[in-house]
Amino acid sequence: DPNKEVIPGVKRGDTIIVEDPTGAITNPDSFNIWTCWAGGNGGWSHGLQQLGLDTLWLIDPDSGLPHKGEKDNTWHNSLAADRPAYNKDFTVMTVKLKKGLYWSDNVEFTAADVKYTVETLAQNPTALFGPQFKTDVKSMTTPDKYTIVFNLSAPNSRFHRNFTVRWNACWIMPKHRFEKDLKSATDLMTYNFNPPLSLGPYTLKDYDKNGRWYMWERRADWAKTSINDFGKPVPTYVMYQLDLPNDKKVIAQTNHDLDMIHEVTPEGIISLAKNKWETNWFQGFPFGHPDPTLIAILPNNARAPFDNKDVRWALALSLDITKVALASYKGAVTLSPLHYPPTGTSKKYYFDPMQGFLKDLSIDTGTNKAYKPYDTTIAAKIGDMVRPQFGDAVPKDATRLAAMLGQGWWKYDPKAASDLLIKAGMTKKGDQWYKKNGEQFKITLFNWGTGNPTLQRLGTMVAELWTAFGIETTALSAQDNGTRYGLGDFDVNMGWNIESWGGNPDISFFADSMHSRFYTPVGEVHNGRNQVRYKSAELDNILDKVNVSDFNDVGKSAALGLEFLKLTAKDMPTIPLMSYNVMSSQDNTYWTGYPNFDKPYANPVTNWANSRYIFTQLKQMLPPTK
Amino acid sequence: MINAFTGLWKTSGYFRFGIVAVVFAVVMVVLSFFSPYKPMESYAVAADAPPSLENWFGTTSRGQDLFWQMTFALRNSLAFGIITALLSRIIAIFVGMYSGYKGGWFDKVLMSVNDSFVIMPVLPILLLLNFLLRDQMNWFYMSLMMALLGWAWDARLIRSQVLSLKERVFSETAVFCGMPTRKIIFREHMPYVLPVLFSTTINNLLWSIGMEVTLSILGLTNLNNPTIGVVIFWANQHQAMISGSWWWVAAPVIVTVFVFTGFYLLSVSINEFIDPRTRLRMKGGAA
Amino acid sequence: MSETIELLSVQNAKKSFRLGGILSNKEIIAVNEVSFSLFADKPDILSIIGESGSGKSTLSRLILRLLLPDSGSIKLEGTDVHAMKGRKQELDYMRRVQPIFQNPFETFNPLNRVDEFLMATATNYFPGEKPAQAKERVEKALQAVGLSLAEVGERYPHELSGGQLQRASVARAIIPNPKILVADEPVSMVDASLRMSIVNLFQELKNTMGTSIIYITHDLATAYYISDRIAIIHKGYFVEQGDTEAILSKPKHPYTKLLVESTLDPRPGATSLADGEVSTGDEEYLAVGCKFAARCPRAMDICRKVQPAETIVGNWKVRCHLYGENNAS
Amino acid sequence: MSDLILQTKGLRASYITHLYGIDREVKVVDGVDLSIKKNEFFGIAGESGCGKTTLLKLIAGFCKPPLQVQAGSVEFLGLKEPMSLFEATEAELYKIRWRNISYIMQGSMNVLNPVRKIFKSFEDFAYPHMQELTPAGFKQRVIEHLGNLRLSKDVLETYPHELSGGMRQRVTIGLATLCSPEIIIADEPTTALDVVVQRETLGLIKRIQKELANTIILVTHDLAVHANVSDRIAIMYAGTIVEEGKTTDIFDRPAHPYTQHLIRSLPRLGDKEKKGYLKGAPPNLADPPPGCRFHPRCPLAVDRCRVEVPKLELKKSGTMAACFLAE
Amino acid sequence: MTFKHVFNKNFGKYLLGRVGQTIMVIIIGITITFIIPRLAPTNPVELKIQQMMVSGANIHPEAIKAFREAMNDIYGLKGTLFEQYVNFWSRLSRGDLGPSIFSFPRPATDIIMKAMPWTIGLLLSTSVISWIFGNLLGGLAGYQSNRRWTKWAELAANSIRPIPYYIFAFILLILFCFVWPLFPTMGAYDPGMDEEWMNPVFLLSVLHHTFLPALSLVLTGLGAWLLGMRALVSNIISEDYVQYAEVAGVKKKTILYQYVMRNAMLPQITGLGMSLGGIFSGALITEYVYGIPGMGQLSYRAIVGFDYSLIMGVSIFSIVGVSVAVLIVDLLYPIFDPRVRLN
Ligand SMILES: Nc1ncnc2c1ncn2[C@@H]1O[C@H](COP(=O)(O)OP(=O)(O)OP(=O)(O)O)[C@@H](O)[C@H]1O
Ligand SMILES: Nc1ncnc2c1ncn2[C@@H]1O[C@H](COP(=O)(O)OP(=O)(O)OP(=O)(O)O)[C@@H](O)[C@H]1O
Ligand SMILES: [Mg+2]
Ligand SMILES: [Mg+2]
Repeated sequence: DPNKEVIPGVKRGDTIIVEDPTGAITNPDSFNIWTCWAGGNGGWSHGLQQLGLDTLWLIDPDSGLPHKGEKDNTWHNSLAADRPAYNKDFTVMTVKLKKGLYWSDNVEFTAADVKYTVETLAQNPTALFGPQFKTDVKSMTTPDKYTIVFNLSAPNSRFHRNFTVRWNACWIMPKHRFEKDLKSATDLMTYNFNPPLSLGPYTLKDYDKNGRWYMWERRADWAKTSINDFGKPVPTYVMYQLDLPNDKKVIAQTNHDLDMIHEVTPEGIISLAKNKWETNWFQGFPFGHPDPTLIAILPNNARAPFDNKDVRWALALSLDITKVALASYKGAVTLSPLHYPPTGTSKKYYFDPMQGFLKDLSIDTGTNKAYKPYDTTIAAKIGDMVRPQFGDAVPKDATRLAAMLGQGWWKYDPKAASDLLIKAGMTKKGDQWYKKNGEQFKITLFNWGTGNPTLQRLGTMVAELWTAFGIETTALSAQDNGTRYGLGDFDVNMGWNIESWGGNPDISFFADSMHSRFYTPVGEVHNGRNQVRYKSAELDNILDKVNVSDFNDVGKSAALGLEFLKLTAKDMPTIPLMSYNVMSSQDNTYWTGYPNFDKPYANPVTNWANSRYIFTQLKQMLPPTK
Repeated sequence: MINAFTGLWKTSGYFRFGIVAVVFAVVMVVLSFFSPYKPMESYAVAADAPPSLENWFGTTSRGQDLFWQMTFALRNSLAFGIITALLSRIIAIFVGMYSGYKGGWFDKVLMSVNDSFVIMPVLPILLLLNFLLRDQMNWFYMSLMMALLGWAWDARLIRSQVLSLKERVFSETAVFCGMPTRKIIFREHMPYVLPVLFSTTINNLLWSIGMEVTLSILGLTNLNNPTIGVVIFWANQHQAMISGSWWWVAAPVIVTVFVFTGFYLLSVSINEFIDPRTRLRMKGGAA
Repeated sequence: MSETIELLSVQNAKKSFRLGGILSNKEIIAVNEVSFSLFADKPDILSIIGESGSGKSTLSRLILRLLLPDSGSIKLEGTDVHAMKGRKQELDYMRRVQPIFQNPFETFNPLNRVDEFLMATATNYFPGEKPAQAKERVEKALQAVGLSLAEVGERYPHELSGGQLQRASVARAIIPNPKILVADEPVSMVDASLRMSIVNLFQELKNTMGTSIIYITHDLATAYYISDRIAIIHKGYFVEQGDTEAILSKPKHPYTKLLVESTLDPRPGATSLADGEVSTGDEEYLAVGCKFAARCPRAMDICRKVQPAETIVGNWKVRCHLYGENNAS
Repeated sequence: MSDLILQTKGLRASYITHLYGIDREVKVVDGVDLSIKKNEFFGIAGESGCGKTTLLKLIAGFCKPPLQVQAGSVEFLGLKEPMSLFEATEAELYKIRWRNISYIMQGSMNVLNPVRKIFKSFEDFAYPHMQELTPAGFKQRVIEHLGNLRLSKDVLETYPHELSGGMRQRVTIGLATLCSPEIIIADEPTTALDVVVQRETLGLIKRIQKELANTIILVTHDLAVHANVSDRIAIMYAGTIVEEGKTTDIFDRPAHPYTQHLIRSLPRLGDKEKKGYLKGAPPNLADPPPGCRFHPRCPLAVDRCRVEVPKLELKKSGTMAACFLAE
Repeated sequence: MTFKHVFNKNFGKYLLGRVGQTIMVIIIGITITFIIPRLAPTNPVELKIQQMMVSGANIHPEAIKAFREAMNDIYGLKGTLFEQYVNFWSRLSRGDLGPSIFSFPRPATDIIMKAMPWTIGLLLSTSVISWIFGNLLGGLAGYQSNRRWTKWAELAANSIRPIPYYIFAFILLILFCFVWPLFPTMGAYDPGMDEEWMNPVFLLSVLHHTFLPALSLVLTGLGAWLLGMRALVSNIISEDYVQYAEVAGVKKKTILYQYVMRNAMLPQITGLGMSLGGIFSGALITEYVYGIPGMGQLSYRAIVGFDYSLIMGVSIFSIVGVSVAVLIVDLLYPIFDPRVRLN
């Protein structure tokens, strides 16, 4: 019923209801996105970063939309008028800003806002980006209202990263408002920024004091924001719903009370997909959208025996990836043998070019000097396994299947894995493996928590497979896994380590943190980087080259990326598994036009900033009667 | 004993139901030792099959046969519950009976300790302890913890019974017979406390297994070891309730309800049987 | 008197209770200034008579160590009974003083067999002995009360008649050969014919075994029938004590007179039934002066103000202003 | 016959229990014929456990499992038509309860609800039968009645445990007499009382009976009580009436050996004569002896007593007795 | 019952002793909950940092260092356990539990106070309702134990009891929000309303939203009371005063309520007292399933996040709540049962 009121004065037919997967927000009154604790409290993606704030550039993780002033759909000059421009030695970055953009209180956005943001943050050591700006920015000048020049303290070809959003970046503060509310820059840490001032197409209309929903209303002057490059956002209202248990999401969407589900379990999607009015990224199997993030098995490279490449390879070859795929995503996976998510434009830049290398790649298993571990039949195998359930939705054509499920992965070869372990000095007694020192080889696997069923299932399956192989593995979903992971007190962690820009092949976004600069010995608390404690001179070398290459030189970026991928494929510091497939679901009753595999103009996940573009592409189905 | 059994069997429907449930539980537990599959082994059978002659309770999305998985789950949950119930019973009996009988400062001290346990918020403490013990956590430790948290209220109940028994003349007779305290407590008072003990045991069993299920649903137990809670946990992780695999939820729920309703009815009928008044009447006395 | 050895001596025993819980601070003295003795060389049946709530049970519980007196002393062969601590001393005490309770049906645990209590008594007081010897002791005690192990053995309390039970209870009490039996209303719950059988038994015990008996009752007729000495207790005070025959035939205290009058004569129409004010319970306890004054037909002013002291009148003790020093009529 | 108010004929009843396959039948009332007259103080005596309470329950028409009537009837003759209590419906019984027949249960110390004030008990028990009164009128009535029982009206606002045993007993008597019923059935109303209170209470009951000119059926094992209040008494032994007659007759010339024994064993002030007692235990009612139920303990028993059940017959002494030997 | 003597000497002494005991028990309880979380190898600050990493914030190592130091300061995580303990009590005496870590900088007390009305509203009402109905049904089942419906009621209550609560709650949700959509699926009141507890429209909305959670709590809670009452009643119906009332033809209803149940009430009242105290720790699963912002979720999140201040806050409420409830019930005993004496 489009005339039903969602909240007083807001009709259902004018509102798109969207899930924010963050979980209940514990500090619902705070819209201060710049403090550290905001990160843990999650008060970001309830519309604030999608609809309310803006920064210089956005990268779309998918193919993006055509828009004014750019030929690359994935790159959006948002507040900036052009791409970042560096001087020769990358010590100065100059940014031209767009004209005619206004805050929601009708104050114009200018270079002063950007300068103020950087300066304020630099004075707060516990602010996000604060320490970066303090160390990296020597000074700033604003030659005119629409230009800002960053003088950097050291050569840095990727400084613009701080203002480039794929998932998150430094958002710009409204100087006039902050100056009024903050007595000193350090007040920022307890400032609530409530109600938030918007630089995006929507303003906050109302929100739940318990942090369960946020209602945004389209600005009358939405054209004075950067969204104008794409067109008018269609829904008058956007409502974000938080903290819904999986089963409830399905019920709510079935009742047409929730238009966009960020994700549910594969089973949830399968039951939702039975409805005519429902769409997914893939219409039918494999449903989900592959995130530009990579799920991987993360062994502790600083702890024996995981410091041994052969052991890491053995762990990979003892996994029957088809079972992992089935247990987690019911087969709806996009596998990756590379240290890169198999999503966005990566097929073009990396996965196709790497096939030859992978097919030729050989390792020494001790008994076989040139063992070829790559297996291109995996997609077909998974296809055969799931076809009985999903029928024609699972294509028979090998290339199409590979595009869906991934071009290949490592062989399931317990024999080769055993050889590798023997090569590493281990022995098998009975059906259990024993380390060189005679101890039984046991692994405690830090698994995902209950909050993410699909991935928890994945970790459990990995543990089961290793146990079956003779390495007793306990999957542990303990609360302090993270802390122990941070301390280096772990065997193997399941998690994300690598995320890409999605639309852009540059690897600096994630790979930087694997630089040995950030290496911390076991027992010492890490500082948020290089948690797998990997150290490689070759890798450092590649990363140093990235740092002095032009970001806009995509060819160069991709070449360096390929070097990185070859190195990590051989050395296997982590065991990449697959992209994080987000089982999102959309209800077409009130709105249609959501992105999908055939129209991949945006990532359909609801919590990313780029999801703002979706609203410009929707079509209203049931407008309320006036 | 045998007479009592046949008598109960003939006259009490509750008892018959209870025995059937217990036999069912025992058979399940015994069968678990002969299971053709490892308890959590994935893809051992076809996934997502509804109940059929082949898979009595159906199969899970992970290709596990639910019938066989339930044999393990019931075994583990019962072992857990029974150990918890027994341990907490032992504490409750000692504290309740001695505290009630001895009285004085002994009683005061014990009851203060008892009250401290009574007021403890159980779930938070369990959660905390769970985090504390993390990978060392297994069902045995957990039943120890539950036992520690689950005796206090029952000890109070037992104590109040003993307090009134102490006032009865035969207790004084027992004193003047020269009986030592231990004997008075266990020989003279125990038969009266038995019914309370029995029903609190069943309650405690239910409570502890319920707690285990709650913790499991939150994913805080060892999820690689099947219990009733763990089976439900994995069903939830596969959204079985709304994805059509109803049997995945139904199997543990029906088995639990059946077994525990059986236990309860059994306890009701046996309790009536061991009630002093009933026993008196059976021996031919007017109660 | 000084020549004789005091077996039990109760001196100025006093025990008070709070009434009505938190909401009142009334206090009643259930046993007050009570003194009497039993003598080792002269076994005695001492009847303690009083109406309901007069403090009889409290007194017996004081003697049995089940209650601690507020003041005064209760000595058994010279030692204060309440100073006896520890299992050994307690057993030692109980070996000499044993109780017989009011209601035979409640004396034994209905769920356990009667002979268990008997055997437990034998084994606990004679720990070194073999089961056979204990059995013999039990048998002997049962014979003494006119029962046998064959009759009570392996039976539950409800399988025995009230009379049998009360006898078994007496048998149990005499197993350790106590010097004193404290019997608190031992026959009030049994009917007339059983009553006489128990009472006869007491007499026999005194005569054959030399056991002293404190016989607590409100039944003047049986007290008259068996006891040598009698003490009349009213609201905690012994108002009259001395020779049974003498006191009951010529009571001095008005309260004793009332008791004697109230005793029903089992001859049709022999007793005149009163229908006066109903006697109160605890209120009398709170009275100042003589507690009986309110009901006393001969009450004087002084009675309502001063508690009379115990005086010796003739050859027994009376606590009444009619006979006090200031009014020695 | 018009002066009769209540009559039982061949009353036979048992406690029948089925417990877990064990069936037990206790024959507590076995062939009792009683004819109770208007305005009569009728006593029933007998040792404990002989079935007195059970008989009273039957007379009061209160018969619920495990108690079962096997034969005979109880008829209330106070109405225009004789009314058989066992055949009457629940509603008919309800009508005569408390209005016509009231009952003072054994153990009156515990028959009052411990958490209910006395006045509430009066309301519960009697008010439904006195609907003609307004609530205020009813209260007035109760207060007057209590005055009659020598109880102050403060009693109404107390809880049972705040009263002494004697007062509680009076309250229960008050409860049973408020509606002035034709029959009051009293089961051991004075047993737990001490001598002083007992005398007062008996005096009260006697006075009430005179004032109301009604029938009281009083049960107690204490013959001394009967001696002082009852006009007629019946002696019960093991579920049967063994002797019945005028009180004076029974005390002066008991015909049945059991009665003789009872009378002889009564202690008296000023009487130190040695009293005998009956050997043996009362019979097990679940398995009563054949013939005369008293024969195992009877000093005079002959062979006939062991096989044949004696009938209750008028004897020379002027009482009815069930004994072959009495003349 | 007259209260004119309430403040006599004996009562004062009793009260003092009883209150003293309660305070001691509270202190022991709080101490235990203080110590347990601090025995864990992790602490809230590290957890917080992990959370930030996972949420994908791009945080410079310098920032993490500075953050760690700042937070340790705020949380009083410096010094030995004993120093922290002393510090804790001195802060508590000022009514200050410190800021909550996951809602920094909101004070823990603030957050608890916000969640409290929900929990109290939902749990208090359902506890009382299930207590009343459970006792009524139990009373009837015990008093008329051979009626067929009482047997069914008993059986139903018993079969609901072992159903894992999460499942039960969801079955209700599916039935009444989906199959037969009578109730809303989300939230504790209609969106857009303000939490004005005095506003009838708001209250109505709350009722509409909390009906199902309340129903689920009532249905699962009922069984235990029913069974308890039934057992008590079957003891009491053989008491003399009940028998006598039956002989006298006292109305069945009066007998049931005033004679039977009234006398069986005492232990049930204690039980109610206990469970009322227990409501302060909330009903986690209900709140989770039905999305109610109460103490259960709060305490769960507090524990999961090792949010010391909140854990302590929630525990203190719960411990004090139960103890005080028990104390009050103890003190009120003489009102429920005139026979009880306090000494
Ligand atoms: N434990 C107690 N607490 C409070 N008051 C008590 C206690 N025991 C006895 N009393 C009171 O003390 C007084 C004397 O009681 P006691 O039991 O000694 O009397 P009694 O002579 O044995 O009476 P009865 O003939 O009824 O057995 C009574 O008023 C009684 O209420
Ligand atoms: N509910 C019952 N179930 C089984 N047997 C019973 C029951 N009530 C009483 N009896 C038995 O019936 C017999 C008679 O009991 P009843 O109460 O009528 O005796 P009584 O003469 O009133 O005894 P008392 O003088 O003790 O009151 C006793 O032997 C008793 O054991
Ligand atoms: Mg007494
Ligand atoms: Mg009787």
